Amino acid sequence: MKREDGLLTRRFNKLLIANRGEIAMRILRACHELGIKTVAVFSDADRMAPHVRYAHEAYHIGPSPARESYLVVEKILDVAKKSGAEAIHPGYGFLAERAHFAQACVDNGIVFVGPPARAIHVMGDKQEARQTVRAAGVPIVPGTEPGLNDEEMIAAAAQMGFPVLVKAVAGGGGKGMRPVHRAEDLPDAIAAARREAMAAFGDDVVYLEKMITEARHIEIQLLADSHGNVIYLGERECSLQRRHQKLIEEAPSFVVDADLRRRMGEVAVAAARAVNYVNAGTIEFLLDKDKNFYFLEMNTRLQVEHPVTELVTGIDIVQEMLRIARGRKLRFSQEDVKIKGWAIECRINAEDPYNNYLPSTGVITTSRLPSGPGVRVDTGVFPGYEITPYYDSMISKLICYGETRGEAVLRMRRALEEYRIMGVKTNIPFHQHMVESHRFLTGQFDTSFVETRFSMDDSIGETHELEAAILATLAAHRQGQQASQIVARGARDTSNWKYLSRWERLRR
Amino acid sequence: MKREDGLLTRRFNKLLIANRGEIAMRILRACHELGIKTVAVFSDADRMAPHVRYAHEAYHIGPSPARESYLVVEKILDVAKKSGAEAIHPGYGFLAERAHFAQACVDNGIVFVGPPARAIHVMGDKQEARQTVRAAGVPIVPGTEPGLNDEEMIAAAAQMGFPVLVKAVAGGGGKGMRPVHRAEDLPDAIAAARREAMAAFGDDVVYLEKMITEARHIEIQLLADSHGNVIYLGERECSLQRRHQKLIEEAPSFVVDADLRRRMGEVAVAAARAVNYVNAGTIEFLLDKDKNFYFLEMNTRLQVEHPVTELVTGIDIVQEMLRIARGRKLRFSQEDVKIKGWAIECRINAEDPYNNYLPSTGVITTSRLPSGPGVRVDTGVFPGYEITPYYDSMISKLICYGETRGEAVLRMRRALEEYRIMGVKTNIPFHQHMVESHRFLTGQFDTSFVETRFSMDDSIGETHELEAAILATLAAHRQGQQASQIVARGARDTSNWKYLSRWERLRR
Amino acid sequence: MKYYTSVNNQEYEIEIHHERELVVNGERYEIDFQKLPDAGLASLLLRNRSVEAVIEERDGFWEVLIHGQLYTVQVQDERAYRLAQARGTAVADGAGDVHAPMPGIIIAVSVKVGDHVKQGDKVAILESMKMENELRAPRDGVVTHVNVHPGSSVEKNAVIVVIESQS
Amino acid sequence: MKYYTSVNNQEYEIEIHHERELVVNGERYEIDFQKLPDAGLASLLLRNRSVEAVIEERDGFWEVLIHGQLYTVQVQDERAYRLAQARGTAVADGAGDVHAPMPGIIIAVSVKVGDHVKQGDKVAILESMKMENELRAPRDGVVTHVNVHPGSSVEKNAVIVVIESQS
Repeated sequence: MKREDGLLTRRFNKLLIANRGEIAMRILRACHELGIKTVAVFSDADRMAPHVRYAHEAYHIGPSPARESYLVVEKILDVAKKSGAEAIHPGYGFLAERAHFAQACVDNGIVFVGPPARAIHVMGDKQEARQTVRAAGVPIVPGTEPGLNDEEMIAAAAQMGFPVLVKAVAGGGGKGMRPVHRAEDLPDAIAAARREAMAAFGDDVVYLEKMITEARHIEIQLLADSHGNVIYLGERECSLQRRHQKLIEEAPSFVVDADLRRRMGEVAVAAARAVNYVNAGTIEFLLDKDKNFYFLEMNTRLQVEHPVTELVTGIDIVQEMLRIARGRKLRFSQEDVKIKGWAIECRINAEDPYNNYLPSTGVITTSRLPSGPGVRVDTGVFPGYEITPYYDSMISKLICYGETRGEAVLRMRRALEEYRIMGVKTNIPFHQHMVESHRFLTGQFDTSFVETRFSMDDSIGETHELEAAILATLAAHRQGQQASQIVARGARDTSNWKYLSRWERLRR
Repeated sequence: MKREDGLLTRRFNKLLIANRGEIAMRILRACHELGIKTVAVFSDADRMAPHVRYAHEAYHIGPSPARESYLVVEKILDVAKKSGAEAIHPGYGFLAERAHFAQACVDNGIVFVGPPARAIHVMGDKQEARQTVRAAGVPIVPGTEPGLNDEEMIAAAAQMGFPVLVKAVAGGGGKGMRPVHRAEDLPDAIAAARREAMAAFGDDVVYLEKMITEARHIEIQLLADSHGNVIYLGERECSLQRRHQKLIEEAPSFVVDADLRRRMGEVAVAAARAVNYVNAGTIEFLLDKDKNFYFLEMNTRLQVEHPVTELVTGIDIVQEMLRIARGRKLRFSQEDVKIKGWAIECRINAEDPYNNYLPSTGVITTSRLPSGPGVRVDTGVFPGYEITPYYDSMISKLICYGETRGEAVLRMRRALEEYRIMGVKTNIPFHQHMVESHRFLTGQFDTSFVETRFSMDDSIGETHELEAAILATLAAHRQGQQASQIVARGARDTSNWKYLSRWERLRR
Repeated sequence: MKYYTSVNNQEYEIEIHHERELVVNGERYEIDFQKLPDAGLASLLLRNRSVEAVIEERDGFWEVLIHGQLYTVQVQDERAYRLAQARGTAVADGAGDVHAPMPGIIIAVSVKVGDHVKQGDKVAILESMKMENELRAPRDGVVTHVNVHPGSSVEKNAVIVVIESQS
Repeated sequence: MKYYTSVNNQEYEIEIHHERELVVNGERYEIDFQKLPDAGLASLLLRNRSVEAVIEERDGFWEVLIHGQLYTVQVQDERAYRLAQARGTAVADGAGDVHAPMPGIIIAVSVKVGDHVKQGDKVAILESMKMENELRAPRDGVVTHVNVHPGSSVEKNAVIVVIESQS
């Protein structure tokens, strides 16, 4: 079925994933579970990436930089035609929120697993989105028009009162966004936001928004089918961010009760209906300390943090996306959606929490995933994989489920300890530190917490310097001995190294 | 609190795990999630085993054979005293169902995380168990007294009618058990069962039971606290067995409806109450084709297959065991227990399904676990680990969850394909073949299915001979080239090996 | 380079032209083969069809794991193949040996020298890993050696019974 | 053998007596140390306390991962230690260098030669991995070299700014 607003739904049996990394793996797994054949695309850097090895077919689409491979619409469509893929799932990032890509798919008779092009377009323009949802009765954060010049924005900020937020019209994921607390910092912030937005999105138009302080970032997951049914799958708490990058997400939220959930859910559904939304989408809200909530933006795609919702609702969101794109009706009504238990996700990034969170590149030498009850890991890396500067720094998502928030937190603590990654620095120590913190345990945090009131220096856990010193010394000692044994081959050490010799005997 | 029947409950903060392998890991994880310090014990073969590395403390207890290490009560108690462990979890197997061990713990002031010694004793003696539960109104399978000599048994079997089952009084897990369909096979079967039971349990007393044909093996998971509360957590379907070893388990069962679940659950609770049972336990039933059910035995310990129940109830059974042993009241009433979704477990064993399921020993060179949504793996092996003949052949338990049975099955198929183990042969092809089979998909199987109507030869999936041939040839070719390159160092191949050179450049 | 590769009783003649192309039994394939250094992980794109495998060499054979299935593959280059041909096409010696798959104790032996057996017939029972394991005849033939008796303790790969083919 | 081992500014004198015993700063420990061949996985029992670690040598240092925390450890035997002592106790050269942690493009430079900086002061902004990353001074001192300007494209580990200590 093809609609005027740029939506095509139809049964399909072969799907192209226009993405890489953990989200490509996530989509591949959902497809394989539904018996859908899969087509992967890859850049030079990704020849050995898991999504290439895991798909049924794989096609090379160019050099490592995304703008020469994953972002080139023509190359993606070309592979779709060559391979006979009848549908494309864009994942998140890359082409996921480019309305022209969704439209190009439909124009070529390919199902785009996502919303109609028109809905992407409207929600992708921050200003048009604000106007559209406001007209549908959705509360929004006060702010300026876009396209003002710097002087006009500086004047508007003075009227609005600080703090304010500089935001790129084309922005997303924290890029092209700057909080400003003092008037004198505004010119620099506008310049930085414009620069970042131009580099990331090729568009430097920015606008101002009143900054809601002590606010939480709460988002509502939606599912909408092509038959007019829209439901909400409860909320996610995503307040723990650094530079507008989410770091830890959970579902449900500590501060959202059944009544607030229903009210936010219904407003979110109204916002989606305002653009005739279809497929999975998320309405992001700011929730202030008096429990007022304001529309922030709509993400017209699958979110990184969708697994926490999957764990507390039991609904496989990616499988639902595929069913919706095939034109099916939702299998659930709002009453069928029940929140059970608690789920927390930590984003494991290649970055150094002890050195200003600088990204870390290199080859992953060890990757041992935590497992056991209540632990899920979504990842696209493996030992031998190189973290390159071409793509983002996320290594994996570690997701833990428990009957209660306490159980989920304790399980996360256990899983973080079990996780072994070597070769690059990771932010696992950040997460360990966070899940031990009093404020996290008691749910007392807002979107500014990580940046303003959290420091890796207030270490509370035990450290292992002595053990590290002993282990390194023993490893060095053994290496030295083995080197000398190789020199003096034949003069083999026959002393009573009880376990070692047993161990070596076992290995034969 | 100490009871006359050999039960001690009390708060504890340090626990010894008298086990190894995946179940030791399972218990360690539960302890760490509850903040309980852990003590591991290990034999020579297990110095590098995960449970040793994962525990807070670890003590060597002797040579590799279990009877010189894990089965030596004095050594275990000695480590408990030395380490200050206040409680012992026995896992399954080894000392888990030895009443004298449970009693020895209590006599030494150590909490035994399991039932009272008296309950273990009664349920461990198959005959006493049958008499006890029959008196409590639980239906049992007709059979003989134990201790008859061979001639008396042969006579009894003739009266009872074939098929019959020879069972060791001290047996368990299929050991010391033999089905007999024809009178002429009975003498050999009795001899084999006696021999196996003597070797495994040091006791060769056997008895006969009428064999219920076309029966399913359905078991009920129970939790009982030390305050007299007993609840059931629904059933598990464990009919897919080979030589009485369970291979695939699921929860719930295809054939158990809400009414039957309630009736079986209530009978199971009555059986447990008959022995003043405390802690986790399982009542195994045979369910015949007319939905009559018969008590088979009670397993007075944690079961291998407990995870499927955890996934459909959301209850962490091992954590509950620890809470019960600490003297707490159950946190759930029967009404709180809700079955949601479907879970399936495949036991991954080191054995060759194409060669009569012969166990396979060797060093595991690759172990890449499946992951992603709905997949849980409980394992105690890792690359470099050796599967020795000292312990059982289970490598791991692969457990998949779905909203429906269909979703769980498709997810299992996906996860089996993702699992990569090299170095030993595994029964993954058996599981792949099973989950593709029509009878499994439609739930039409009984306890005899694997042995009598399932063959690895009726292959239905695709095979990959051509790909295997090409891959091996290319690997051999490259190895040969590299060898010749080492010889002709300096004369480096500079041909246009596009990806390889890029790949190697990335690795630098 | 030309290779003669066999797996599950099927033989393939594989000619590797260059990095991106090979010919199998006369059919040309575009390929892209990658293997991680120091690990068995490999990826093959065969006309853009993606096949992941773990490949390890063991005892002169290549073990290839694809989608949970383990294939044992013999790869011979032309020289090795010609040599093997010259030595005759008979199956390698030892094909009629019944080996102990793991260390253990022999519980029972059900054949004696001179017995005729069929492939799959039970020849002995080995107790190991807490289980009784039946050892079966790998081919039809006549028992020529029985190296154990009940109670024998055997090492892994020990030859327990030898069956000679009569063809 | 005696070693001088330092981690996080703490130095340990470690004497390895034999396989099962060592002395750290005069205190005797019973140990059991095992390491898998060809893998960084190691297990230490320290007076029966179990410590698992992944250990890798990188650029002359030992990286030790314990419970999610990565420690960078320097191990010197007596000879290397004496040599280092003889060269003076100063921190190694390069401690005041600001390196590019990954390849990227310099967006801004906020210091010039002769500036006094404090440890933690921002010195430059590097764009990489789609983010702007602030590079900060590793110690107090005076800027002696600025090797980049806005728009410079830098390789991983390139020295961007040099800060000399004034102590």
